[in-house]
Amino acid sequence: MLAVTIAGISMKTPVMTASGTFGFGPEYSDFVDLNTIGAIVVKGTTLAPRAGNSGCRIAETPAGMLNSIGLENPGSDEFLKATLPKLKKYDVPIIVNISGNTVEEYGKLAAKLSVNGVAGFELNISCPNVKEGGIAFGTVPQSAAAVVREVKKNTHLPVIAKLSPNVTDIVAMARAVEEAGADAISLINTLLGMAIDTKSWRPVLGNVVGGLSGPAVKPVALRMVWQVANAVNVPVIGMGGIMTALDAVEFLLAGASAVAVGTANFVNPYAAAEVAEGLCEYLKERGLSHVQKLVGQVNHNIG
Amino acid sequence: MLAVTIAGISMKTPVMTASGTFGFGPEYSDFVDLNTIGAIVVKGTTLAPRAGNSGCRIAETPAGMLNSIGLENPGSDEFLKATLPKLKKYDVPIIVNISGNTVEEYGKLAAKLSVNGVAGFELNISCPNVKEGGIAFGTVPQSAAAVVREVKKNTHLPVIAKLSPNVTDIVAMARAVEEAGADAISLINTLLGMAIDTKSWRPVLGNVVGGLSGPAVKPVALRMVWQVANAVNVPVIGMGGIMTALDAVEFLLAGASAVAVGTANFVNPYAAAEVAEGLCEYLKERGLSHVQKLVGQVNHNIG
Amino acid sequence: MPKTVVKASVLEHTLIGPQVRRLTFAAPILAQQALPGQFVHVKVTESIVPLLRRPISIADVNPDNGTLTLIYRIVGQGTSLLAEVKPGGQLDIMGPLGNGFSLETERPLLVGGGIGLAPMVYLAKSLCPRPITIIMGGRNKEEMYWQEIFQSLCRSIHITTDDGSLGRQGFTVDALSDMLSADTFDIVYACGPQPMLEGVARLATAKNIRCQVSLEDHMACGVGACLSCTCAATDGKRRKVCADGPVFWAEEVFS
Amino acid sequence: MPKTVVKASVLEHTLIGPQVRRLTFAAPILAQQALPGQFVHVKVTESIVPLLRRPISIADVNPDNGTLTLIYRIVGQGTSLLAEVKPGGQLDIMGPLGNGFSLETERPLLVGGGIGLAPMVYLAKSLCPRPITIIMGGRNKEEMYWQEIFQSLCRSIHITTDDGSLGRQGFTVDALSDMLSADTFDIVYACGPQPMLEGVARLATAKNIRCQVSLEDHMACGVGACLSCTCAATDGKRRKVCADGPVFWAEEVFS
Ligand SMILES: Cc1cc2nc3c(=O)[nH]c(=O)nc-3n(C[C@H](O)[C@H](O)[C@H](O)COP(=O)(O)OP(=O)(O)OC[C@H]3O[C@@H](n4cnc5c(N)ncnc54)[C@H](O)[C@@H]3O)c2cc1C
Ligand SMILES: Cc1cc2nc3c(=O)[nH]c(=O)nc-3n(C[C@H](O)[C@H](O)[C@H](O)COP(=O)(O)OP(=O)(O)OC[C@H]3O[C@@H](n4cnc5c(N)ncnc54)[C@H](O)[C@@H]3O)c2cc1C
Ligand SMILES: Cc1cc2nc3c(=O)[nH]c(=O)nc-3n(C[C@H](O)[C@H](O)[C@H](O)COP(=O)(O)O)c2cc1C
Ligand SMILES: Cc1cc2nc3c(=O)[nH]c(=O)nc-3n(C[C@H](O)[C@H](O)[C@H](O)COP(=O)(O)O)c2cc1C
Ligand code: FES
Ligand code: FES
Repeated sequence: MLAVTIAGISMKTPVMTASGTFGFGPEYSDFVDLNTIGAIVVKGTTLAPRAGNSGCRIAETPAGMLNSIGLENPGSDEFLKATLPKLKKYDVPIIVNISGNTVEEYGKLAAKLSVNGVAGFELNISCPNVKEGGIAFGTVPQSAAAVVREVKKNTHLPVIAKLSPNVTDIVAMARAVEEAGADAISLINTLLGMAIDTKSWRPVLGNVVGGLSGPAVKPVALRMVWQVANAVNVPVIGMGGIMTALDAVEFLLAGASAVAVGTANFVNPYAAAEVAEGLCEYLKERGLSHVQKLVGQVNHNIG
Repeated sequence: MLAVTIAGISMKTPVMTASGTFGFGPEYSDFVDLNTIGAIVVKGTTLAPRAGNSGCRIAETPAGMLNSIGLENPGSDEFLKATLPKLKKYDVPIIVNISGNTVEEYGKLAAKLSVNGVAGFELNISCPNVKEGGIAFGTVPQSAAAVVREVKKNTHLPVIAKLSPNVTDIVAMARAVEEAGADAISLINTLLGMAIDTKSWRPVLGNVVGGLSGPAVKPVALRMVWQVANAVNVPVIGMGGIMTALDAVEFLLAGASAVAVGTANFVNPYAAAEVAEGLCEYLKERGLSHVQKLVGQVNHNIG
Repeated sequence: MPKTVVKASVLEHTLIGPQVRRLTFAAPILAQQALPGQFVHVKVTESIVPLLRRPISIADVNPDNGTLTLIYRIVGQGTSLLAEVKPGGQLDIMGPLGNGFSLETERPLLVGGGIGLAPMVYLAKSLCPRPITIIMGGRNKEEMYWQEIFQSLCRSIHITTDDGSLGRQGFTVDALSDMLSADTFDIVYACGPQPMLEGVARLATAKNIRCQVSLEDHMACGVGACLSCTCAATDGKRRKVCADGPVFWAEEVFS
Repeated sequence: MPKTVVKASVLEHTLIGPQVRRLTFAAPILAQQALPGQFVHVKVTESIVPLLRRPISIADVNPDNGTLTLIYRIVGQGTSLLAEVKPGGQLDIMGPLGNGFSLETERPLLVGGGIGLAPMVYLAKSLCPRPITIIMGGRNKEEMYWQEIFQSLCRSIHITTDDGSLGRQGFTVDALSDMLSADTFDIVYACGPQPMLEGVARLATAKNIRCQVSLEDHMACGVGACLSCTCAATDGKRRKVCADGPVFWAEEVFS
């Protein structure tokens, strides 16, 4: 009753894990049977290795957290050589979250990583923690579309465009990536935020600003998922502050065809599994045969 | 040590109350001596009375709340006739938050309300809860600038432009209203959000979407205040999730010359007074002679 | 009577019905001032989650002991957390808020549905020793723990339950209709679900009996500042349930 | 040793020094597995504020009773809330996390600064009956409640305080320098502030003595998934303090 197919990727449940919050998967295998997860979206990967940002990288905020990891990752070669072989023993779709400094880099990365064991790509055109360009792609519809087109040219695998919430018009962004050929749209990435230490008068994060995630952002995420799902035809993957199955239900009702659990993993390492189990119960209690019966069912006629 | 002058308005403290969260002031007079408040920004006022949105108008969210009041207010005539006379007995600057459906309406309102007892205007070009136009002004720099210019033409009183956080480039918005003649800039208004009732499958808010405020939004507000304060020369009034004096200190360090307490009033009706008292203590503990010594002092050189 | 916020010690906190608790706390200042029909605004934890206070009617007051009593149903996050507070614990209480019932009556009739019976307790006490008639409605027998509470306060008690497991099967409004024909009252007080209030108001108005209703709405500030709780009044203007109510004359809000 | 999350009952929770508390809870599964140098990740409340867990070293383990002990300093929101948990209360504990100290030694020297002495307790216990020397540093005499704890575990205790109110005035590194000249050790274990660790590593390396340091960083996941805690290693790659550490060979992380 939970199986879904998103952008051609068959998943046992609509509950994925959000990029950057679940490592490559095995980090959580003591807690969650990875084979039961909808899909694992691995940490943002770049062509060359990246050391990430210096200084403090996380800060807690009311019901949320800021991060400025800065896309630390071992690079695509290492991913292919060391990481991917380890993931092959699991029966779970691996979606690689990719980031580039230029449109061409996204294409190159996609071509290089279009190998056996990779189920699809999530394009991180929205990471607020990289200087060279990441964020720009995510706030200008034309640039976002260009990235999607370039990646589509370079891979036969499904392509998911991940949108940044730091925009005036999320629907324009969504339409642009849909037209450019994105097979699905995931949102939201983090909201740009900041925290200041009132003792030292310094920003808490080494990078000054960082991305806000967790329950605090859920209302914004839900609103954007609702807006986008009502405007595009490709499936939407909803995320942002999902801690419980009921949070996931809200996203599904708003129009998401699948959801991703992010920050919640840090708090409750069983979160991804528990959200899926809770969804199952929710459906059973209501006599619903399939999770699809929830998707987009919010009744938003203004009474 | 707390007295400040913002846009020519002398305030005993830099702690104001945010529009829509403190009524007209007397609602809280059992708790707070209104004469000790920096300035009271009254509820958004329109030319004609407005009934506001129907259905449920508030929803609680993790460390925050959504509201979709929809600018219910008795209108400008009633404000002049019934409300303003009552406020005259207090020795506190009254700033009127005004909203219009057209650029001209903002001008008319300002002209009409430029009377004895009104210390200045805050232009609500950012309310997410009004259909006819409010939000559009707040997301397009040229429109925001047009509103500011029109109001400046129609009043000799100080004009504060209140910015919406629901934009890609808050700095562009701030620069536009500064160039148009705004005497100060206040931010942030609420983030557009949504909540869905998983029992009834209906949006919790009668208006479907609403504005997110409270501690949850503080990191976003602080980031925007920091960005704007570093980009403009007019004073910035910071708000968004301020609950305590230390929250206010963060905003001051980020570059705000004054702050406003909003949602916190609902939780702690003494909040406006306590934030001011706490600021005083903070300064004393550090041997600082004046609150001005904090403004913009965050040391953000990336180490 | 200035509104204030007190830190109150919880004295008693017991389950009195299915998911319903009675909470008594020490708050001498409030106990001196609180009127029947007023409510308090409760911060259920010190944490910022849940952020907002919860409005709860004042169900009883003991000015001698300086205590207030609330009766509430556990329905969500806030009331669940409230239910965990142990005797000896502290609560952050804001009040007294809103306007109470008019006590000008010789022959009052009280109508309460479900948890709407809570403010009726203090109202009944305040109306003593006048002869009080009450109609109380609930889903079933199990929810009629109210009977015990009102026994000593009212001259005559009429019960309706949805399933007929106690008293008359049906709604309070059905019972009211009969009673207004059988007896004479000079005021009807009502608290409960909105459809019930409208029904009561319609019947009372038809019989030309004064009627007060206690409304509910989602509230943030509780003092008239945020406009989250306003409703349309019959004069074309709007009223704040928290500050202008929660008790209204029926004709003010129902046409 | 699979990592897990347990609901643990708090057995003892006492103030042992200025703003420092010792917390003992029942967690039989963890007690079977925990190694000295490992840590647990504690959810201090059920609320989502504060959202994240707090990493705390395992200061002692009693496998027979199935208990773990933590020693922590109250520094902020999380530890303040933790301090409020009463014996009998429940805690949500994730662990055991990270890698522990190497126990291959005949003549160990332990160096701990401030709250960095916490993991040294369990380490010292695990090294018994080998003769243990410890250098402990703190701000002043009042912070040297550690003396009592290590008395029975160590053969020789050396104390430094910033203000000289107990032991030698100065830093642990000053004392270490003298001791490495005076005596022979085959390993130095260090936990404390970063500058101390660097100083200890430098001295040990200079004397060609193996050295392990326990690092600290802000952590979200605690299991190597979020990369909030990584540091540069001497091989040019990066290490996760939570999963590759917190205990590292000095040469791995300090050049
Ligand atoms: C003037 C007044 C008096 C009341 N007196 C009583 C009483 O004596 N006993 C009692 O059991 N209940 C009473 N209520 C209802 C009570 O306030 C709600 O049941 C309570 O707020 C639910 O909180 P929750 O967190 O458990 O529920 P949730 O549904 O989790 O609450 C979410 C939000 O909705 C609000 N909310 C939910 N239900 C209501 C409601 N019915 N009315 C207003 N706001 C609501 C909450 O305050 C909160 O902000 C009264 C309400 C009002 C307005
Ligand atoms: C592996 C490891 C073992 C530790 N062992 C101990 C111990 O045995 N005893 C002890 O008292 N402390 C120990 N600490 C430090 C302890 O984690 C922090 O003091 C604690 O997290 C502070 O939380 P807070 O909410 O009170 O402070 P706040 O400053 O309010 O915390 C805000 C955020 O910063 C993080 N943070 C603050 N200080 C530190 C710090 N020094 N290290 C890591 N994160 C920090 C918190 O986890 C939280 O996410 C250890 C840290 C690590 C990484
Ligand atoms: C520590 C951390 C690291 C993240 N890294 C990435 C990343 O590499 N690529 C990406 O697209 N999103 C990244 N994200 C964003 C999440 O995938 C997710 O979109 C966001 O956190 C909102 O979901 P949540 O509130 O459930 O965490 C990261 C988030 C966190 C908290
Ligand atoms: C109930 C409510 C009503 C509001 N009404 C207005 C308004 O009329 N005009 C306006 O400019 N802002 C309005 N705001 C926004 C606040 O003034 C403030 O900008 C925002 O809430 C962020 O601050 P806070 O997090 O401290 O509440 C309202 C906010 C709330 C919560
Ligand atoms: S609750 Fe704020 S006006 Fe009624
Ligand atoms: S805390 Fe997440 S990787 Fe170390």
